[in-house]
Amino acid sequence: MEMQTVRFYQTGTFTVGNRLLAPHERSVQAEAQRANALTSGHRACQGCGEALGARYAIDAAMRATGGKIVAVNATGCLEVFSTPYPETSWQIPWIHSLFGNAAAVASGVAAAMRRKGTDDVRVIAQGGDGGTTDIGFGCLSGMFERNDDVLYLCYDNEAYMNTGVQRSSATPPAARTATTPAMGPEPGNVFGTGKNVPLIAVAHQIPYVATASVANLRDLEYKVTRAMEFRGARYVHIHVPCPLGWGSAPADTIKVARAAVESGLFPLFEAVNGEIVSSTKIRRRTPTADYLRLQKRFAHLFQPGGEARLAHIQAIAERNIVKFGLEGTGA
Amino acid sequence: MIQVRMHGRGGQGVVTGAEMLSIAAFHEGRHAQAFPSFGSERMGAPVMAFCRIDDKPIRVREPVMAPDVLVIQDSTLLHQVDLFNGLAADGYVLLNSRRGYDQLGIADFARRIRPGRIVTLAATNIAVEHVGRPVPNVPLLGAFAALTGIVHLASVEAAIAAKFAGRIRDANIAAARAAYEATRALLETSHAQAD
Amino acid sequence: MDKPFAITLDVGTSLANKTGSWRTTRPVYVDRLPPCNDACPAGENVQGWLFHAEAGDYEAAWRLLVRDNPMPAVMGRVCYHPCEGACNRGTIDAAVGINSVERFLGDLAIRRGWRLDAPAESTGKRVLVVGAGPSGLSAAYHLRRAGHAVKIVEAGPAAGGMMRFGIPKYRLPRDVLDTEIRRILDIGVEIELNRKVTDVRAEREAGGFDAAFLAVGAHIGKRAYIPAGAAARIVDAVSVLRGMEGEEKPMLGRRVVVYGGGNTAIDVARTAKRLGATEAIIVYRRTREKMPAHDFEVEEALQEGVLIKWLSTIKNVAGEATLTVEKMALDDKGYPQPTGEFETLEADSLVLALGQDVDLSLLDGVPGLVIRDGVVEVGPNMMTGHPGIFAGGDMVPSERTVTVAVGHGKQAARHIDAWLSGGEWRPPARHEIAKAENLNPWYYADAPKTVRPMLDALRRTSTFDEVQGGLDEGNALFEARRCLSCGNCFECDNCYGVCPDNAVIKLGEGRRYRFNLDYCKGCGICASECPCGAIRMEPERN
Amino acid sequence: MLKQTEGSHAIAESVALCRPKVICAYPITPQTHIVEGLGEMVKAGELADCEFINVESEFAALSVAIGSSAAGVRTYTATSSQGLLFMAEAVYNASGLGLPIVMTIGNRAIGAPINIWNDHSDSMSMRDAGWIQLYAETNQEALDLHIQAFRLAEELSCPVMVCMDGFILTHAYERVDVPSQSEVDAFLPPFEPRQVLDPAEPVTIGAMVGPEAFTEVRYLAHHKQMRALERIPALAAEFERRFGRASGGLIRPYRTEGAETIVVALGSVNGTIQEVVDEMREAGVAIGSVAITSFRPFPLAALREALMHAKRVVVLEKCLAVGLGGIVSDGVRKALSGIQLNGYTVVAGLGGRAITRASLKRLFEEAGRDALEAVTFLDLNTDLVAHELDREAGTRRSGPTAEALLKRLGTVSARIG
Repeated sequence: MEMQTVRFYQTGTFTVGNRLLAPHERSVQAEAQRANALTSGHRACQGCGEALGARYAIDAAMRATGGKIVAVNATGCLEVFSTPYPETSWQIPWIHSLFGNAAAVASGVAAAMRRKGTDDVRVIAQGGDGGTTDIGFGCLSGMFERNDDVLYLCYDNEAYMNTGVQRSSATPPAARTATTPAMGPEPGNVFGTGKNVPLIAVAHQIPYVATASVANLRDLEYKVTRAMEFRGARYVHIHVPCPLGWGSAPADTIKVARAAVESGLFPLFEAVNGEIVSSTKIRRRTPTADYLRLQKRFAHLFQPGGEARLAHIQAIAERNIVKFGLEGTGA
Repeated sequence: MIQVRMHGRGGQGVVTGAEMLSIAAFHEGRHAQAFPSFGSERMGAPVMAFCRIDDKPIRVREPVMAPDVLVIQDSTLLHQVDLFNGLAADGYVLLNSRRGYDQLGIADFARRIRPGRIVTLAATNIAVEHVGRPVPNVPLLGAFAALTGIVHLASVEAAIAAKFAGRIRDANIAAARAAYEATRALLETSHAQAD
Repeated sequence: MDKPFAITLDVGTSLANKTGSWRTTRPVYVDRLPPCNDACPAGENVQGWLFHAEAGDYEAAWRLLVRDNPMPAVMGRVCYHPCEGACNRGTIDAAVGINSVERFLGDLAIRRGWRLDAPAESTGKRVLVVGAGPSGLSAAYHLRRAGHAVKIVEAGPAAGGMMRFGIPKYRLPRDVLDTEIRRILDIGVEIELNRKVTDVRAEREAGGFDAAFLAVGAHIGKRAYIPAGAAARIVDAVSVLRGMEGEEKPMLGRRVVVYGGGNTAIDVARTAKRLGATEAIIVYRRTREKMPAHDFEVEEALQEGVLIKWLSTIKNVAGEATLTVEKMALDDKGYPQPTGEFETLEADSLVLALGQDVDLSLLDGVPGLVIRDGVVEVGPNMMTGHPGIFAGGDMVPSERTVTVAVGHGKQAARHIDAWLSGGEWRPPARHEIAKAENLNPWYYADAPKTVRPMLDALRRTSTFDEVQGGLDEGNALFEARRCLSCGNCFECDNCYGVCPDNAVIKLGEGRRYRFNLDYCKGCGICASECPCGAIRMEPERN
Repeated sequence: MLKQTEGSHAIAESVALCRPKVICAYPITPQTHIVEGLGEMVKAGELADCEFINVESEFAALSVAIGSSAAGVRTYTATSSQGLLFMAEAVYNASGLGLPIVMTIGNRAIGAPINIWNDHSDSMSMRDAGWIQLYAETNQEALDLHIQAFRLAEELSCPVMVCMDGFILTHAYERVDVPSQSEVDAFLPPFEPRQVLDPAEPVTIGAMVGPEAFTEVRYLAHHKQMRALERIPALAAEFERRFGRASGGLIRPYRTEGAETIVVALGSVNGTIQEVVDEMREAGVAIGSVAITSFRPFPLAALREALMHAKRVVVLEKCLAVGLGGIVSDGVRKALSGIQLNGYTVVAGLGGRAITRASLKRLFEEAGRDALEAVTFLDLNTDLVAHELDREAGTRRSGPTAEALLKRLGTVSARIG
């Protein structure tokens, strides 16, 4: 992925904006007239990564489509904090149906748009990791295999946060949740479980799959924008820290997300038609411990006896680095 | 109201046979109702289908308990299923088999049927000969028309045309005709014997 | 649309929900003091002018620069840039080449003929400045800008003071110096050359000056007693350097020994090399680490073939050309002590570079004025004990560099200006320093420092051409953009972008941002993701 | 146009005449032939301008339908049995969002034991899901009800289930009169949604509603169905005017004048009941019947009017409220609140058990003598049950009941009816 085509612009494309860049090179989020698809007054916790990720992604999609977006939202934090009667924070046409059916509802909206002859209106489905990788997985897979013209955005905060932090199939090993307490010989979530939905999406050979993080806005915006260049099923999986569930400081939301990326625990890549075509390189390699230490859910790893599990997690990161080619020159 | 019960096995076109019979009756301006009594839709399982024909709308939905006509598409069912249950005293029986009543073990039963109301016809052979598949339902409809006179052969042919098209339609019509003629011949023989 | 009740809502209605009430801490935009600004003796707003330079607006950068320092081309050559030593970028890769960008701007201004702003409306006040060195010129510039009539009286034949008579041409080409001085004079500063003020009170009265600023340089070389024969050629460094400005270049011979360890010693040794000396040896009583001369100058001198004898003192000069040198050793406390070991050095001349004194004779008999250790005591407002007489530069106790002197001139001008109107100038409270830990350096692009071109060694020892080259525009822009803008918003939009509550209002280019406290929940992501540490979280008072 | 065709095919033709834009299909017996038929029409281009979407589950089928309906196009799907249960969450959701989806239920039993044959357990399980539920007596009525259902659904912004007995209707060939496209177009105007997902006029659909307004939302849903009580007969009347035949409405009384005994039932069994009623009337028995077409909204007033002069009411239910008896009976009882008469619940036709004239006649005669239990299971094999109860009492590890019953019964297909 070619990100920094300019030679040197102080912060280049790493910051949200950069007055030194030409307007067309600036991020969507830098625009004074950005869509703010998810506007102020929502009830997300302080420092909510999902609120941030959702605005990042939808605003990017808004720019990419000239504002012609319909969003379908799975049940979850994002839905609950954005639309409690009598107020909604959405500024776009938006529907919430159920926890597990966002992808299917979106398929229906897309079909309707096609039939109405308004398929310039693009459809986005979005949900958290629970609504995507667990309960909504059947509908997601169905939408993928039919190659319905839907971009599915998964905001992955690695557990069921809306219901009080229970384990999902996206919960990482060792993470403490309400259903994987930090107790016993193997505290927290069990190693060797869970599923990698981005790779499963790739296996569906849909036109476009990518992972992104709130820590890398440009990368995220690029991927959403790129996704909008394709027709058919697309999937972007966005890592969004949850201060409440992760036990991280609200101010550290992006810092934590960045550490996940820079340690190799959350690889950023993109795949086209079933083939991984690029990965976003690690900029400043960080030990996984620096990521884990920021979060209370991993606190047990830093108590005596946690060394082997820490090493295991480091090994996972290193495997990712090799597998996805996260080192080398890049953005 | 005329009630017909058809017995066969999955894959022998029993249900389609009943449906075509209802279409044939419809073509004659009559009300007709055809419906299956399903098991799970698998080959080989015993299957029943029903057809009622009347001059006024048919409201009753129960299975045909007391058939006026019994069509047995598969003689191997003879000793497995209570085929003749409820058969009207002067009911018709149309049986698909190459064998005689003795061989089939129903000689006693056949003797109790009014002459000219029971026919055994090698319908599967006719089907294979004309259509190329061992599906005896269409020849049996031709035989039904010949045996009972409840519908005309032309109506049966119209029903066939409603279900099939092209060469298959033509082949089936040919099979129905052949069966019709064969049945007529059999009936004449039996009349002659009776006489 | 006749929307279904409660289930279907009008968009954007959550704006009615003022989530600002959740806040326990609030973000506040701050301008922390960048360490470069803090370290600049001339009080330059380094980060400020780099901000304009980053955008390629060099004139704006230069204009902001000259608000504090009217001689950037000079400064970009002779300043020892303490700013770079303080630069937070040093903790990431290497300090920003502030000095080189300053020189670029100064040179560009000369090339483009940019002029200083016209002075403010006349105040009717007259100020006498004694001495046209960096401090005097700086004071004159600032006073003139404030609307006062300024007259400089300079004893020498040309303005510039130690910049002209103490710094070799290869470090500061004279055309650069002349241009920047002329630019100051062009805004209406009067100068009288070749006249030494001998009685400041009389001068002040005669000229009807409301105040005077004394900025006499330290032109008198310190002598040390070294037993020597009459034939020995012993000269002081200042004289040598001053002599370089005359028609007759000093005759130092082929073998030159310089005694001392300051920058002047280095300047003289390098000058000697350029004058044709085959040997230029510096004798210094302490170690290289202790040497007051700047390391890069020492390094350049060594490159040019200057030799340095560390831990050595000169005991005497025997005959015409033989120096006796005693080896020293450091004691427990790190002080050099004689060892009784001697050696001899052959030298055609010995140059003493042991520091300089100021000629304070013009102050004789001024009541209230206190002189101690050869310098004038001044108050925090730079006024001497005598009302209306201020002093700065080499005359007052402080480090003697051009930059310090320029800073003195500016400070003095502010105090004089206030004093003239019967008031007192209080410097604004200093903001807290932007420390490295206030920054989020992840956001800055990787960029090692640009190396300035250097004249090759052969030409350096044979000519007085400027040793260090300047940056071209591309390099200068690159270097300016290496600035982290410590503690000061540079409008990167991070706060605007990273707020999960859209509680940051972008005010438009050059106008920065405002927090929308109606919605800000006080999460602090903005502060933590501000690259330059320009946001501080403060407890909410309620 | 008169046709002799399968019920499912008649429905497919009817739905096609309603010009749906999106059809979601997931196979489950016995509704399968309907969506197969529609799929064929779409593929063949006979049903133009329509998306036919093969989904991965019933849950997805209705979810896709929710999406397309919310995006403002006429949407149809069909299911049965377990499928309806699997989409249950979406069933409630569609009505909660006020989306006028029309769904055919090919009525079928619910397992375990798994059973593919007809009864009303599936649609009854969703009776309170906020959908309008219409039960067809014949294939002609089923066909007609679909046309009325779209009109009703879209007028009210409320989804409608058209329930037709699986196999008995879906797989039955009978005569139907299929209207012309122009006739249907004249009755059913293009869909004008009350809310639509449109970037030109964005709205948020599906907000979270708390205690402060939830009751009101539910009240409004109820109110909507109360309005349907007026609209359903009105639409049936208009339909009859335009198409020349009576279909739909709230209830259909049959020979209830002077009837001492009135039988109440839903769906296709009414035909058989009417046969028996005729037979018994001829024998001088004062008996009549009422078919309930609209089960939701439940036509309390109309039923009260039809039943209030009888001496006894027999409610024949194709569904069992386990631990209670009848579901329809509850509503009937409410309709007769304050009126003294004998009420009987008869559970019949479960899992495809044939409801025969003979059994019904016996039943009605017993009812006439008021000799029925409050809850009666028609044609219950009491020997079989007694034997099984004995066996279970005797053995702790008695094994599965269904299998044990089958073993005792012998070959099922050997029996007729």
